[in-house]
Amino acid sequence: MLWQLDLVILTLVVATAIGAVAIKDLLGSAILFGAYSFMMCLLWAIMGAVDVAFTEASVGAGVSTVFFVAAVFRTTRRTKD
Amino acid sequence: MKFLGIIVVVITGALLVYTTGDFPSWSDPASPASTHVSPHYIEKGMHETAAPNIVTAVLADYRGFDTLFETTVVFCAGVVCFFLLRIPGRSPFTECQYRHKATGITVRVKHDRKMSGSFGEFERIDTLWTPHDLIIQTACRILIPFIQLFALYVIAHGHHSPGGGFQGGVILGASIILLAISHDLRTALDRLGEKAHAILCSVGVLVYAGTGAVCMVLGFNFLDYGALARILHVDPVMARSHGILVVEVGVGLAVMAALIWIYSNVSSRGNYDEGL
Amino acid sequence: MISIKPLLAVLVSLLVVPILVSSRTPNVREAWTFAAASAKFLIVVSMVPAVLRGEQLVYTVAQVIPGAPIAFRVDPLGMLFALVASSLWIVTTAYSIGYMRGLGEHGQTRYFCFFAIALSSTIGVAFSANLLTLYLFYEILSLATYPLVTHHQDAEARVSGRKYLVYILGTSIGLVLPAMLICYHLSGTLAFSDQGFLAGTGPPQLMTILLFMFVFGFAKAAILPFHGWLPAAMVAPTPVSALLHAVAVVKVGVFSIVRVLTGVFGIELLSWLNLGTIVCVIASCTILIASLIALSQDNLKRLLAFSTIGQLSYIILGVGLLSPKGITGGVLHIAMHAFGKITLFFCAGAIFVATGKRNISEMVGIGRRMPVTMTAFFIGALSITGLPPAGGFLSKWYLGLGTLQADQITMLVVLLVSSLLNAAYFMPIVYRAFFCPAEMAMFENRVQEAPAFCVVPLVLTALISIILLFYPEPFFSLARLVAQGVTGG
Amino acid sequence: MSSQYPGLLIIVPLLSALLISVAGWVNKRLCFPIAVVGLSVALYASIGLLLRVLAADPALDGGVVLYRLGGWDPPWGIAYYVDRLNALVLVVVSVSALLNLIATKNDVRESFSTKIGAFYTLYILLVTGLLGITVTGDAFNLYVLLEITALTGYGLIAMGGEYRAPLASLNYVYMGTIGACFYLLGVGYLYMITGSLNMADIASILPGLYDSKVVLAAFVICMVGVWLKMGFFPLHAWLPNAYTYAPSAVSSLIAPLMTKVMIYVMIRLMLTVFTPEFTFSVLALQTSVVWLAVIAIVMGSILALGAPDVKKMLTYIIVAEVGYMVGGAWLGNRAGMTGSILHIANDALMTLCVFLAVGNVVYRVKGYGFDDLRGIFVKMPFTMIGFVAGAFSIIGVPPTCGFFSKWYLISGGIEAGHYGFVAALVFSSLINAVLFFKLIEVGYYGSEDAHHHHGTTPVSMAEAPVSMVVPLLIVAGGLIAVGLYTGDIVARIIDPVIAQTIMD
Amino acid sequence: MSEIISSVVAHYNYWIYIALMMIGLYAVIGKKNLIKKIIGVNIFQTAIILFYVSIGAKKGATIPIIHHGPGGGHHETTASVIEASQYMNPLPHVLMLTAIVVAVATLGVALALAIKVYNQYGTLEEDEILSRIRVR
Repeated sequence: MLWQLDLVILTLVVATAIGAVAIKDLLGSAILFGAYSFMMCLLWAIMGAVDVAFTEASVGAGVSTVFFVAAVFRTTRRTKD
Repeated sequence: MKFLGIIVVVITGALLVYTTGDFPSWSDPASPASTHVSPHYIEKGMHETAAPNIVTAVLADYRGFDTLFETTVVFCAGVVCFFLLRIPGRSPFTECQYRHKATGITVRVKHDRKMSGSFGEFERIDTLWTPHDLIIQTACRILIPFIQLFALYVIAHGHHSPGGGFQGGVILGASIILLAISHDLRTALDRLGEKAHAILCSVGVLVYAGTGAVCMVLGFNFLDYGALARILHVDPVMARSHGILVVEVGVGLAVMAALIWIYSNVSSRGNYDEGL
Repeated sequence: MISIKPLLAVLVSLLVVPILVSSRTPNVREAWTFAAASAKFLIVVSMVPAVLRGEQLVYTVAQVIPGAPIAFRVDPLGMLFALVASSLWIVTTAYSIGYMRGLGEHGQTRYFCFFAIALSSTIGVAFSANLLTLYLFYEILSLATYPLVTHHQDAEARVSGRKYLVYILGTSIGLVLPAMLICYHLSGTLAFSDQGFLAGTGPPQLMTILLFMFVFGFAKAAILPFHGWLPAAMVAPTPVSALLHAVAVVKVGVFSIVRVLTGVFGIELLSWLNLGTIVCVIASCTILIASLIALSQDNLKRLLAFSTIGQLSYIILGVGLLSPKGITGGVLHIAMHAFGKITLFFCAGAIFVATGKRNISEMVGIGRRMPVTMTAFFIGALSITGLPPAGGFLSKWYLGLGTLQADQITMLVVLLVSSLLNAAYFMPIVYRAFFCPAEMAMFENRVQEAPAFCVVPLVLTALISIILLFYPEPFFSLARLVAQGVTGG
Repeated sequence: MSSQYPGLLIIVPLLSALLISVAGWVNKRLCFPIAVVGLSVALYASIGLLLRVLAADPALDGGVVLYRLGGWDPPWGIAYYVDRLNALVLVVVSVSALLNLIATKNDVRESFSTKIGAFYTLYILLVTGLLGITVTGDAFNLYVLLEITALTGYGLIAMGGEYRAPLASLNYVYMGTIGACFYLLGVGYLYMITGSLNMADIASILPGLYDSKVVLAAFVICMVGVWLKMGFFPLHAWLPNAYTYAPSAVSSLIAPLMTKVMIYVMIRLMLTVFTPEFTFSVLALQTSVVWLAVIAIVMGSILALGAPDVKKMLTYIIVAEVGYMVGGAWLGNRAGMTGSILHIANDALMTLCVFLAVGNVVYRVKGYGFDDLRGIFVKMPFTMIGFVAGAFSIIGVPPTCGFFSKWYLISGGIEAGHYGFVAALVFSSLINAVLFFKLIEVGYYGSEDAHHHHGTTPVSMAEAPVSMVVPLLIVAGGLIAVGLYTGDIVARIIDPVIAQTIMD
Repeated sequence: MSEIISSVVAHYNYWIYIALMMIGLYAVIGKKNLIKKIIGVNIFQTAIILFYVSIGAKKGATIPIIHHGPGGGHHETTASVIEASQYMNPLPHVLMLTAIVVAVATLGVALALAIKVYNQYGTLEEDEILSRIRVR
């Protein structure tokens, strides 16, 4: 595996993480979190952890995001920070 | 609070970075993590459990007890969401709304009387109702069987390829959640009712724990699938392989049911109305 | 000699508690209390011969901490105290019945329950074989007396109850517990012995600090400045004040200090470090100040309370002298003061029951109305002042001899001065009760005593006070045995 | 059969929880009996284990009962190690859970009528988790079980009938998850440096690695995680609210057991995983942790003084008690460690006792403010007997068990020359006395105006049902019994534990 | 210089995990929105998963699924001796499967609680909730 590719994805992961925490809209946050999870999943796939990546793809990027969206839908998108 | 947060984060982070100096190099084959316990799994796992996917072998057999409780954690989450959110029954004095599918006319029925007669032409809706997109509905309806088929494959083929009970269960659950999103929650619940997935959830874990208990009854330790050899009439190694399969099915059931359970409670605030 | 008798003596009154709680009829309840009191007294008495023979009865209940089990040991000192407490319980029970019924108090069942528990723990303190057991029963006693002190459950009781707990629990947890742990840490044991177990285990400074922690920690002994709870606690019904605050509670405090001085430090260590003098100084300050305060009191029970504070320190003074005669006198004073003071309290209670009067200024001429009571009061006052023909004379005599034996002339002066002060605050009461001019008398010239249940006990204790001067057995022998034991001579 | 005790201990409650979940949908009346059976078997198994461990010869096999799950040898498979230390905790956990289950039956039936199945499922799973944490010998398995207890705990706490319960629970979720994650991270560090997850195996590998920064970091991270979970002072912020606003049937389960089991985990980590040699000699943290414990005790006591109601007050006392145990364990001598371990059992019992009593009061009076307690001695005399017994034990009045553990803790402080700790303990005892007598006073004097009612029969008695009072009185009696048997417990259970790990 | 680079290459994965973890921790401590905090907790958990997976990485090794002949799955047919260095370390993967599932379970519970809190207070901002509690 290429450590350069690894590094690029790591940077993306950090960027999406910061975005998910910083953005001032909960729905956007939730979607960015989904993106973060997906990046994470790629990263793990690169590292050879296929099972973990598979699980993260279905659980983290899939179901978690759905849960977040459902919760945001049932509460509010508004956030002050 | 923000200031405090920054201080805590900076201090903790600095300490953690400081300790990385003594870490073994990343992806070093000679690091202790790769040389002490895990070689046994890689070298002997296939012989001892007949599962080429070492992760599955370790997950469901060597460390099967962890996995049992991991499944229980999911089960717990389902029960907790139900426990917290579910509003049992609905008061008889709320009104229900039914929409005539063809014309879009909405009928309000008080006292929760069921619509009699041609119910099929009406659908129950809530005040928040938004029209669903026909394309999405159709696409999902076509996709869902394939998703479920794939999920079953993932569960069944966990021995040989990435995947297993968890992933399969999640995908199965996701397929139903997809149905609930693309149509509405009621449609999904018509397929798999609340009582059904609640019981299925505990049955899934029961299958797992029960397999272990059967081993115990047969005089072996808990979860020692080798005991199943006596029932299945195969040699102990194959018995382990079969045991893993049974367990994976249980995990799949439990995870699927739990995810649906959580979703239906979260998306409807426990009302079990039309959901998102 | 292993014997279960000490345990029985402690537990017999506890057995009564369930019966009390379940019984609905007052007569049955009080019969049980009587039975328990008598049983306890008999058990205690049955151990006297063995103790006089010089034997020690021991019994271990539970091994809780290595070197400090919950265990009982009956020695002369404990025997003397147990004998006083258990005999006075019978008398007080009778008096309580008269008093409580006379005033129609509420919560009588609760009252008798906690009374029984308090007596149990008093006997427990008396028979404890080590500091841990002593502390255990000391604490139980503190807690069991709380409902008794605050029996009236009104605002005044609340305030005094609070004060009581703050002083008693505060000092026992804050001072005694750490001191006990330090002792345990130093010597690895807590068992009392005649020579003490602290000798040679720590530096002198530490010993001095420990001594202060113990002397002030047992705040039940009401040594100044930890005396504040005692006058406050006089809000309690009079039998409680009588038994608990003239006999059980305060004497437990004094007894504990005596025990610690003799059984933990040991006379040798005390005299080597010259700590006895410190104890004497503390005690004599308390004696003088308390007697002076008592002079200014109008409330009879408060006066008695301050008198008690002073008298308690006599006992500590006696032991602090470290001379055999002084110790004999001090220990004997436990018994003498108990009988004298309980008579006085009974009298105060009887006056309250019969006339509703609490203050001395309202008692002018009361001798004509309640001659028996006031005669008993006179005898009690004599005993406390230390004049013949009452028992108090004997103990004060020995205390005086003790000061001479220890070459502490100052202390003799203190004793004499305080006796004068005692006379100064008691005798005017008696004088005004009997010999006031008829026009000043506040009562009709008609004999009207308190109920018989009240009067008989106080007459009894007054008589015993007198008898004790002429036949002070077995207290005197026990006190001599104590002095012999601890001074090794 | 007896060789399967460790398995039965976990499996039977787990299976019964699952059955309860099904029964909740089929026939609600079956839930409670199944729960009782499940926990009774667990109790039976844990007592059996304790007896077996006591009978075992320490010289022969270390006095340890080993149970290999799945039949795999450690470190490849997961194994249970039962020695005297966790056998003691197991018995405490199962006894408390069973008694609380029975005592709160009426309360639960009334509060959770429609979701009774879910309630008992979560209850039993929580107990299963606690038992599992105690019995397991695998560092990662402990994490999974930790999460089970945490998740069920969140759910149970949030269902308090209180306005603030969900928020309190959510704060608990954040802190609890962060705590568990820290623990997981610590285990990760250990795994990275040793390659093993089995506690005994790690312990055998570690001595060669003491100078590595990673081991140090692993230890500190694990400790921070565990401290977060137990509510050790600066990290305690979530605890009082969560325990206060929980339903009373839940607070009387969680308050006694959760923190104590976490203390057990801490001691296990200190003694077994990282040997005492490392904990106390290599690491220079000892004194600072004890001082932290001193602050915890003092602050917990002071906060308890300012608490607005009874339950809040009790939870702050728990914060102080956590300080007792952490401080005792970190004193680094026999007496302190003995006190700490003894206090796990004692504190569990006495906290259970006072919380059960408060639960009974809440059941009858429907409130736990100080004003709700007016005249409670007349209304609920038996409940208050239990409460007073628990209170005395917390204050440390002999012969209740609280006194003896405090004894060991203080003498440990004296031995270590750490007089700050001694002073803090004494201070906290005094504050506890003030706190409880404040309560007792309120209950004893009744309402302000109706004082001094001579000879009148007392106000109507409204005692809680027998099924609630009897378990409470059993616990109250247990406090004294355990106190009297302290000598045996220390000599037969705790001393060998400490001796095995070669202290001093 | 090359030493530094090799040290960086050897450890940057770990630094990234620390960075992510701190982002999550900051969100939990510093943010006032309850859902944001939940996201923070989740980022924290995933960071730890990343750490574990990094431990499991092994240079020159492949995914931990043993190549086996067309006979498939039968243990007797395994021809060659399996070398531990050929395959990734499976154990951290197993552990992290568990951790992911735990994370999603926690997420579900946390969201359920957030919804319950929102039902009660009508807001998800912590300071607004606290002021509402005070008013009450």
